[in-house]
Amino acid sequence: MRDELKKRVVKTPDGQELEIEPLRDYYCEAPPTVMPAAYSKIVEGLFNWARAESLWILGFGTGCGAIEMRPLMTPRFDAYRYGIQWRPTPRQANLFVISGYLSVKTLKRVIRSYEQMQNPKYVVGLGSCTINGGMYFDSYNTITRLDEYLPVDVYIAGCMPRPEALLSGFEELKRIIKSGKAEGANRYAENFDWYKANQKRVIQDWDMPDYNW
Amino acid sequence: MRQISMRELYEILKQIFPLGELTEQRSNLAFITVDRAQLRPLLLHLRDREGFTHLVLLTAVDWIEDGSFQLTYLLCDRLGQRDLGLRVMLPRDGAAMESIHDLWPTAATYQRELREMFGIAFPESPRVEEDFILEGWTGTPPYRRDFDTLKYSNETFAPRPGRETRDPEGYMKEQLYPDGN
Amino acid sequence: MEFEWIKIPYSMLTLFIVANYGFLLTAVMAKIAARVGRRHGIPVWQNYLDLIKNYGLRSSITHGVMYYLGPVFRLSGGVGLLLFVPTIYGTEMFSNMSFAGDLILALYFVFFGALGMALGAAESGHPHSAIGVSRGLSQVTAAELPFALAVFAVALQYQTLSITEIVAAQQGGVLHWTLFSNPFAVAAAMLSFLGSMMRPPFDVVLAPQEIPIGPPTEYHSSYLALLQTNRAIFPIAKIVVYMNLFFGGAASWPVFFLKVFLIYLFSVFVGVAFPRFRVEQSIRWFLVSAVPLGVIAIVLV
Amino acid sequence: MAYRPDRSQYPSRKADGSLDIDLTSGKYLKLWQGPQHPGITGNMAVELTVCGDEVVEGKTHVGYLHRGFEKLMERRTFIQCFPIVCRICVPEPDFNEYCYAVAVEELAGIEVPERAHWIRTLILEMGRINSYLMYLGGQAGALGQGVIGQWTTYVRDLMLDRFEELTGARIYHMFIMPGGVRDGLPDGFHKRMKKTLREIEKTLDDVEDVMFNNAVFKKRTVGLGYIDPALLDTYGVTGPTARAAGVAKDVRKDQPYLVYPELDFEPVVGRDSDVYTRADVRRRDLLMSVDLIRQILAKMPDEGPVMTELPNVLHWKIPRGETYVRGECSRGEYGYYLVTDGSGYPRRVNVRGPSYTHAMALLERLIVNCNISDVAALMVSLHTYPPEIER
Repeated sequence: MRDELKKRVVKTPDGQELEIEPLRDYYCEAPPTVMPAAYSKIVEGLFNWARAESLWILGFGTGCGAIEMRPLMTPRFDAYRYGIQWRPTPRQANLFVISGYLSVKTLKRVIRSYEQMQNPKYVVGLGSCTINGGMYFDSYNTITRLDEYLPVDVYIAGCMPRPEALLSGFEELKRIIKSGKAEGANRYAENFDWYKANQKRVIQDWDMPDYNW
Repeated sequence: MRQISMRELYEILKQIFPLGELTEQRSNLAFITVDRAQLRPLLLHLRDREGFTHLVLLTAVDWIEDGSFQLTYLLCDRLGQRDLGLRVMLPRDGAAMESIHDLWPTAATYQRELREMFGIAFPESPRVEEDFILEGWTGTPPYRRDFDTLKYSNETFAPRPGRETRDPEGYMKEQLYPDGN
Repeated sequence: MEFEWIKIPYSMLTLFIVANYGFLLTAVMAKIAARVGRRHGIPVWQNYLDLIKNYGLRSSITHGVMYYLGPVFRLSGGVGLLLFVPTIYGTEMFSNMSFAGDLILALYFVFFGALGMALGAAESGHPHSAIGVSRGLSQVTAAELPFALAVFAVALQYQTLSITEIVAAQQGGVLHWTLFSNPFAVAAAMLSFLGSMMRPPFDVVLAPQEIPIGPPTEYHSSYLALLQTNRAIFPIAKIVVYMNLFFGGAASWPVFFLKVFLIYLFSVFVGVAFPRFRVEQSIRWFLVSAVPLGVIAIVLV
Repeated sequence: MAYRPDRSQYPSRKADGSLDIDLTSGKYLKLWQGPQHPGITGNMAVELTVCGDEVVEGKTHVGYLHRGFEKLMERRTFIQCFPIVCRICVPEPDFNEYCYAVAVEELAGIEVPERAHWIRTLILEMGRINSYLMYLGGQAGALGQGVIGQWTTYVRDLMLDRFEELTGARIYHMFIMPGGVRDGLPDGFHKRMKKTLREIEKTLDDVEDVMFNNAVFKKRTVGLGYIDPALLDTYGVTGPTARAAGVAKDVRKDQPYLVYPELDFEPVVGRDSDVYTRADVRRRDLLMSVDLIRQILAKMPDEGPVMTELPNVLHWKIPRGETYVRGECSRGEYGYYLVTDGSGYPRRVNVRGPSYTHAMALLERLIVNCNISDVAALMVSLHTYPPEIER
């Protein structure tokens, strides 16, 4: 555990002494709960439709797939037409595109970013390496199955997937959201212990609270 | 200035330093085996007198059969258009080496990587004990030959069932010559 | 003075029209900016979808009371600015709650939202928010200075603090506008306008590549939706002030839409082609190029 | 007006040379740029300690993209290695294929036909154009000028079309393999390529007008991130970053490879060694690549084999030896150090990417005293790609 995460005593400017335990004080570690859908079916349908048509991607290029995200947002493919846009902070994003292989070190950051996003949130796994390891099936540092660690809604196969494949993957995701089946965040909350156990088995120095947001 | 060949350079250097064998790979690339104690004065000499000012890379090779690590310091003389690699052999057990970060600051990065990936100690190098690429790695350093990455991956990462991996040689033989000839 | 209750539904109607116009206008402006980059850009109704989505998010977290109040202050800054300024000149229905001293109130409301946001964002505890807020406040203050000077010049010129009277004085032909009768004041004010629109070269407050994305970093779901609503209303309200003070106001809705569109377009056109200033560079820019114009305007009056 | 930091407020150094920073004093703030941060190039992180708006210490953290290529290649045969090497560097993968192929050919003693050399040069120059276009967009984007990125990505897509036509893939081409290249040029490629080049030149004219002649862009970048030419060799700086400091370091000229001796060009050199000059050197280098491609298309032979007969790749053993092969990629010197031990598998492969030295030691030095606003621009101007740091 790093020094700055250990318990310590801090002196405030006016002379008080405070004991700080960073892992508890700076984060809320309440586990996520299952969030029910809106009471009325019509309202939920409206919300789902709006969610599907307004996908805000978290700007986190986790792997080499990120290179095809740029053409996606520029003149040739222009995903803005479909209501897809970048969001630089996890609080405001609702779609996490795992763009390619995840090394263990990145997985840790991905989990934290994912947990900071607000329910409902969606995960798209990009590239063969998120499905079964792909090219890196025998690497000691990349995970082989993304759905062991995060609830995935859509996988897009390929190495690397072309922007057209991405667009069709997003269309598929929209279809799933509109039909009300994209409940990844709730699945994560229901199987929280299972996901956490998987994550902890891989991440060797777990120096953060179980749930942080 | 007449371009001197790598062998001539070797002869010149040999008058000053005790050197090991020379391998001429190309007309502008050669590798010289040197003793661990000779490395630092030799590097200084090459840098300041012979124009090898650019440290291209510093890396290690694991010769597990001989029980030794080979450290390769590759230097480049841009104006002379030639490269010289220095090989230093270290015993594999408790491998440690002097740091050269004061000659080239970039060497500190290479040494951090070697420390992490091969487990070679560089006691004086700055920030050498910090995690560089891996995080909290406690097992065998992964670039060592006795670390089996496939085994580690299968044990750690829950591979998705259904993937078949074949040895290419045996599989192609089976496909092309099914009767076993 | 008797308060006329009918003004409340009337101003609500104004608010409704302006908010919708703001949503559509920002989308159209995004489309125009996208065209410069050879893209199609977002659909014009995209803002509504984003808004519904943000209201429809299931979970949200809070960092404290001020964190709640930040977006509320921000929105009330925008709404307040709009409500105390006559939107359409000469109509009973859309003059809102304008009164004799509304110019001073408008100046205050322009600043109010930024202050509220500063309080809320600071409570969210994110370092990017804090940096963004300190940048934002210093830049808004610097940008406000030439605007205030221009407003004083205009007030001196027309000898009144009532926006309605200022608009009345500009009626009767294009050449009566402040734009022509006091060009220095308008120039100073328009430069300040660029600074307050959060578009390049003065968007260092948001600056996604440096401090993603400044003060609203921690805001999400309904808070963000409030901020989005404000982003639709506030620029329009500000443009209304500018339009009334410098461009002769608007006597009917079509004229209003056209003038607002053109003034908005001005900031987009500048913004699309420029990278952003650092905060101390932009402050220096305001002080060096815009403030002297404002001073000249006052001296000339 | 030049930006003059006040050194007096900075922390003193401890005995071991590290900075004496007390985070609880309230004077300093620790700020992480990355890995989840739009202003960072790729997936890496910079840990900044700031005092006010100024950075007093920066530490680069990498390893988020580590896949252990050098290990994976040790358990793949020589021919199996060839499809995975390109994955090391995403924006310009061809240099990996080229360096690997040449290293293997050298140790195995394989001669490559003449025409393959021309096609390899063509591919490498096309890749360089792609990488530079991406860089220009990133450099402008780091300063908030998004429209440049739109334009350059548009023409980059046109270039990717040419790649697709030639190799069948947009990003990972897997075209240059040990022994030659996979195929010749398709029909009509010359004509379409020339059209694309014209389009690129047209866009670059626009970029020059809007970006390089822009007063605000100049104000932000001139004088920022100055690298002393004396530091170049100590810090292992190569490529355009070194050329912007006035040193004509260009492997294409210094140690000519492929068909570069037959082409007519002079390395682009800048003078001021700041962010603006680095961007400008890269723009002019891009135009030079356009010119080089025209020369290649005019001079290259139309007929002839593109591939030599390889031994049976399933049991292809290469005798013991070691070599280092380098090339000039868009960021600097790219090299492969290959060691063989007489078996069918490489004993050790080491990739030397230019980002390795740029993003670590050099960036950590340059970032001190820099304004927070300028960190992104500075980082982009070194043109680093994290995957080649950690492989």
